[in-house]
Amino acid sequence: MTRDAALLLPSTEPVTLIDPDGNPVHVGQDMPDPQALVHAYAALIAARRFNDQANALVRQGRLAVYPSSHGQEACQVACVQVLDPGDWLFPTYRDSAAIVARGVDPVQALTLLRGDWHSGYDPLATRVAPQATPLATHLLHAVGVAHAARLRGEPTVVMAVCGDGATSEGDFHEALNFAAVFRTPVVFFIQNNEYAISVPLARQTAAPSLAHKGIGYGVPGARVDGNDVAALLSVLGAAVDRARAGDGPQLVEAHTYRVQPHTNADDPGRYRSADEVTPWLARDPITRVETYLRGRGLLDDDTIAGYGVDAEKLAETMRAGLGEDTVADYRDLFAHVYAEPTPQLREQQALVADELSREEAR
Amino acid sequence: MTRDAALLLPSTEPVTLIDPDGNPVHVGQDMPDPQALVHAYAALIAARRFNDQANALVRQGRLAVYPSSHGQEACQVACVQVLDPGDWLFPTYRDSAAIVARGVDPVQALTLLRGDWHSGYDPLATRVAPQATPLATHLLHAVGVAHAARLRGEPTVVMAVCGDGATSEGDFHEALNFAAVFRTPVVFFIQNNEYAISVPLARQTAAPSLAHKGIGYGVPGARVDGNDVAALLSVLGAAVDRARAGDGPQLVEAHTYRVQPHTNADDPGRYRSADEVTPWLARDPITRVETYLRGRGLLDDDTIAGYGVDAEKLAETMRAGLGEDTVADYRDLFAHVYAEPTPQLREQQALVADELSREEAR
Amino acid sequence: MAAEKLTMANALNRALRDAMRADDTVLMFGEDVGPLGGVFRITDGLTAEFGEQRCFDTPLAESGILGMAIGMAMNGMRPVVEMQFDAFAYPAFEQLVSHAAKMRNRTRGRVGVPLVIRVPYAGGIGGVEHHCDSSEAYYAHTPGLHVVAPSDPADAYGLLRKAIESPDPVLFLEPKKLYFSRSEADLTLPVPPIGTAVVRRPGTDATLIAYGPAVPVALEAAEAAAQEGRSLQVVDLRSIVPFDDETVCAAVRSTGRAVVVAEAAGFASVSSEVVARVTERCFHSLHAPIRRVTGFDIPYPPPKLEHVHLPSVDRILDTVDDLQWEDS
Amino acid sequence: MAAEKLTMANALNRALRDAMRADDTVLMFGEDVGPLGGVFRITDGLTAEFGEQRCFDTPLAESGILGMAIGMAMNGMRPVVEMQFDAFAYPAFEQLVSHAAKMRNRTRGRVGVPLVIRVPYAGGIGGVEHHCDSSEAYYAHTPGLHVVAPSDPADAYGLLRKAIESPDPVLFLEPKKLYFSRSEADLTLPVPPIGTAVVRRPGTDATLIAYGPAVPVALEAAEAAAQEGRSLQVVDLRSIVPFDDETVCAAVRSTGRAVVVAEAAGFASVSSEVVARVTERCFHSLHAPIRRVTGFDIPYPPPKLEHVHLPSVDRILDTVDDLQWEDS
Ligand SMILES: Cc1ncc(C[n+]2csc(CCOP(=O)(O)OP(=O)(O)O)c2C)c(N)n1
Ligand SMILES: Cc1ncc(C[n+]2csc(CCOP(=O)(O)OP(=O)(O)O)c2C)c(N)n1
Ligand SMILES: [Mg+2]
Ligand SMILES: [Mg+2]
Repeated sequence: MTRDAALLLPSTEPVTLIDPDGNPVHVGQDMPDPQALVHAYAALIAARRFNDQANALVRQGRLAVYPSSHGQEACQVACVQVLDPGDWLFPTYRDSAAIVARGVDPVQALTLLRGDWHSGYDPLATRVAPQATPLATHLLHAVGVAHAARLRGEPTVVMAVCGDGATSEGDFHEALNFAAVFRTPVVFFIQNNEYAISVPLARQTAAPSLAHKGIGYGVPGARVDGNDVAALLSVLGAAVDRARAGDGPQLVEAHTYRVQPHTNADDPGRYRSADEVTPWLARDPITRVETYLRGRGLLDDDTIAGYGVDAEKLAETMRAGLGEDTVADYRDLFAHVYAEPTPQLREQQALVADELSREEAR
Repeated sequence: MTRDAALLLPSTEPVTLIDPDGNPVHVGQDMPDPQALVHAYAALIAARRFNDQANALVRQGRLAVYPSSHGQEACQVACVQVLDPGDWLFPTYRDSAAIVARGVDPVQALTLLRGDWHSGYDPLATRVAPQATPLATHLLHAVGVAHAARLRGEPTVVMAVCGDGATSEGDFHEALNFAAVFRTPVVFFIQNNEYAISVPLARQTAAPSLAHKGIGYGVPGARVDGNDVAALLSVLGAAVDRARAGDGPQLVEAHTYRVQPHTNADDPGRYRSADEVTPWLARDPITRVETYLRGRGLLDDDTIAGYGVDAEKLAETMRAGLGEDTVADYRDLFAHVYAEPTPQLREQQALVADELSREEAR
Repeated sequence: MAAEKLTMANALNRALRDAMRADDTVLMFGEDVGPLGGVFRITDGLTAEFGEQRCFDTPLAESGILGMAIGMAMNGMRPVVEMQFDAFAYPAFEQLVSHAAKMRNRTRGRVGVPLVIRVPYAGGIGGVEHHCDSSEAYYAHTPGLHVVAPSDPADAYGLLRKAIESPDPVLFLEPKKLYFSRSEADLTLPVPPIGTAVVRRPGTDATLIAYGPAVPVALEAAEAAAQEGRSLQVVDLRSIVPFDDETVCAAVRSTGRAVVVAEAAGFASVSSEVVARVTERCFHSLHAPIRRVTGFDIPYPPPKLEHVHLPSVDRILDTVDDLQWEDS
Repeated sequence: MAAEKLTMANALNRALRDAMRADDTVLMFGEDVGPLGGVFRITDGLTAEFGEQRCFDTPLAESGILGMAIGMAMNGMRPVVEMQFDAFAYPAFEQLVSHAAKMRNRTRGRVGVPLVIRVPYAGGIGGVEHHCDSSEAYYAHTPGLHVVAPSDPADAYGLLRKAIESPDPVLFLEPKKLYFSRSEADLTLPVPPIGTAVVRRPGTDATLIAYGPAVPVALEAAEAAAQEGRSLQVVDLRSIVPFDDETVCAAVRSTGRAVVVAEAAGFASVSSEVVARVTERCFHSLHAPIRRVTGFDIPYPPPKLEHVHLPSVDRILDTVDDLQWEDS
């Protein structure tokens, strides 16, 4: 770790490796190798399909709510692709696509938003923390998980994701500071999509960039084009490597944009114009890397079609899994409050059991 | 306000205008005018006497506890001297000397530490907020007070003081961010005395300096020698001017040292060596400016003796005021919870009244 | 003005607008309360009418919101802040307990903090975790705060106006599930002051004591009981702090039996307090112990199970049936 | 091992040391708990014995402390954290309520967070504002937390060992005013599990129900009452959550009269809950309503007035006198 200001400040402009037209941009940074890019491309196709299908399932009443990451898929797939199997991901409600990219069953990944339970997958088995709704609070858990691993000498790195709005919370500050003071291997990854529901970035901060917050903790800050999966793989990959090497926490800000409403329940017409959104559609993360890969003969129509088929299978799994009505078991309400239910909870469960048996008897 | 990194970062070294031997240091900064320095000197003498007397009153059992600012008096007097009468001061438990420098009655200033009531002076009349014990929480109130004044078009600046330890709290982060986003005229003044009770600065932050936190909010950070009252007047004065001019909040970190225990109840032998303390005694804020002023014929023995007499009067007022036993009135417990006591509080007060009348009757 | 049909959301919006028109020290701020008008649209149109300085969005930080409000209240303003959802008020807990609630007392009455903390609260809307907490016990247990919860549009309007006029901090709990239920209300009519409970339905056999989202459920239960020939009185507390011992005890004494209905977990809650204080005062008028129908002592359930948790008409009626009628 | 004379502070220190020796996943951290040994010296010597990695100081941020502890508990550790004083735990409230308390439930039992939050709590030590809060109601009302409070050194040792072994988060409330009171204790003897109340003094006329700092006061009151010929039984709850209904109700039934004694403000508190649940269960055994002697509904007083606020022997005896003896 360093206290040298020059090494802690982010670049003036976000790092881009492939421009919106699909051309490589020559900067000091390394272009990820072709397999990595092709892998990322496949993941992008899947992530986009996942978002589209989830939105459709909301319209069909199969999901209660869905905060889409449409347009942010490059962030979703890159932050997962740079991790080792032993690493951890700490996602928010917006990062369902990342969770699925990490290998979590898509139906389990949507348990929360379906309304079945607060979380559907096994965090310990998948090394994916439950999705955090209270903003920035999970960043501290990420620090704790990483610190415990480090105390045991494990090479674990933790990828802790949050939005631009979440950086205003006190817990963001405390998490970065704790990680820095204890030199804990966490990569704090901000998906700056310019909005916190209706509140634009300018109402969130007056800083030159969110990555400029790093120096206040002695944490190196980096800025990256959030719609360029190549740049993301490069910048996040380097951050993970440094964290794993013992250089302490890293802060990466991806500049992207929330092209869809906050969730299906939101009405962006009340706070932003369509004109603001349009230019971002042209910066779509998928077309960009596709153009680049095609241009270099690394991707052809057949391969693309194959990824499309895989993505359609994913969508089919979602439709099938979420199409079924689940039976919610009231006993779950009492079973997991403590390792052993208290006498009080047993009484309360018995009351419900009695009600139900009387109902059945009727 | 600017988002230009170069204008937001603090200097590499703290600004010093008078070195520990009393010699002027030539930097770009202006030396305050002689009257200001002499005024500050008199205030330093008073503040030191105040600290010594308060410590003595603890030993005599007249104060419950005293967190001394011995060695930090330059910070205490400078942060008050740069304010206009209409400005506000938001102090902590350690800033009793500053409160007195601001003109608050010294006995009222010690009400909290005496155990009579939670605060003794009138915050609205004195424009001094009640001393804050929960760390960093008052910084947000400072932002609110300043913002209200600004909405009314008043020229108020708020001086919000905290310690190095307090910068780790989430509220510090939220206060700086709110102030920056709303361009609120607050000067955040960190007295970095290297310790938070027993915890040294290195356990508090890995940043190049605490002033480097400013850029993460778009707030200019400045570093100043906290034992050099000339530099403090200059740097804090400039910060107040900028805030008043509409440039938004300012962050100033003073580098000083807590030469005494955290409070009389503390035992620093458990966590630091006397060797660490010794060099700081030679950097005493009073001798430094005294040497400088004497060397320039701006201060002579008679004047110094005069300030000594004034300080002794202050001490006498403290001894007299705190020597008397006060009568605590139980009705105060119920009178100020709400503007009007609730029926429940009336009942509870009546219960005590009844107990007391029965006691008296015995 | 004649009565009109409106929702609680309309009534709250009207109360804010009227208060801001009447007193230009009244300000509204929080997350998404500006151009969006709040996620429940309670602040709809306020920025347009009163400008950015009177109704505005803040950075996303609840402690910051409340802390800044305290400072503004110290300096002549009457801020109203919105905590977007109940559970998102927790980051502001220290500002609430150690500052908002104590400022007047710490300064021996010299500095009051007239502010209103609006909390869209409780469940019944199919919300995911952290969006449906009933957190009133935390507030009611904290001396220095007033805690109120309306149960219909007219009272929502009246209580919010009174909360904004109060010289002390008021926790204003807005039952989310009642936001969009519509009823007849004449907003020009005065409502009883904070600290006053009202009997919403007369009855002679037993008293249901409820507040906020539980009031309509209690009324429904009373209606159902009436069909079965049992006359239930319904008391709406409206104000949890201060508590209206007089009205509540009179009601309970008149029936000799009572059930407290509340959505929050029962343990160490407002409902415990109601049972304790009413029992203390009415012991010899009681034919049976006062019973409680509350949420269970569990985290708020996921949407598909909330119906099991919430006090229901059936559960209330079962509990009323249990009030040892054979003894009387 | 024979009994020895020691303070509660000694006993707590011994419990931490023994737990850390027995299980190397047990860690201790917080503000000033390292080289200083804590402002009350409860962690004295732990860094020296176990090293910087097992007992350490953190940056000054309570939400950070608890949040990091939750993460460590998710990943195989058993952290014990200290909140320096009761009121300084409030910044960690959101981590406590929305995460520590809910993690096991949110993950359907897959992820438990075995951690202990030590809170030096309550008053009677002449502390200035924010240093003497009795905050147990906030915790007891939050499903998912265990809440315990010892009242003597032996129990402090035993309960803390059990808290550290618990698979669930435990709020461990340490009555500050009892830290340095000394008594005979044999730390090798087992104590009853969390969830169990004990009768500390037998008695036949009325039952005093207390916990934490109120227990010695209740015992003193019972002693004084005995002088006047009245036999008071004293129950020490020890564990607020889970609550031992059996022991408490048996005790109350045996005397037919009861007073709950607690330092916290009474409104919507643990004492309300005790009155409510015991009344519900023992109504027909009661000769008089259960009364409460609690702190008033006011912010904790400044040092010179705390004696007025704290439950005193006299106030307890007055209340016992009021239990409608003429009726029995
Ligand atoms: C502590 C807290 N306060 C408020 C909310 C309500 N809320 C949910 S999402 C959101 C906006 C978050 O914005 P950002 O962090 O930028 O993430 P994004 O939704 O853009 O991905 C808000 C205010 C919350 N979830 N948690
Ligand atoms: C929120 C909060 N947590 C903990 C404490 C206990 N405490 C009182 S002073 C102190 C150290 C503060 O250090 P610093 O901010 O550097 O100020 P200094 O005492 O050095 O002036 C601590 C931990 C507190 N007062 N408030
Ligand atoms: Mg965003
Ligand atoms: Mg310090």
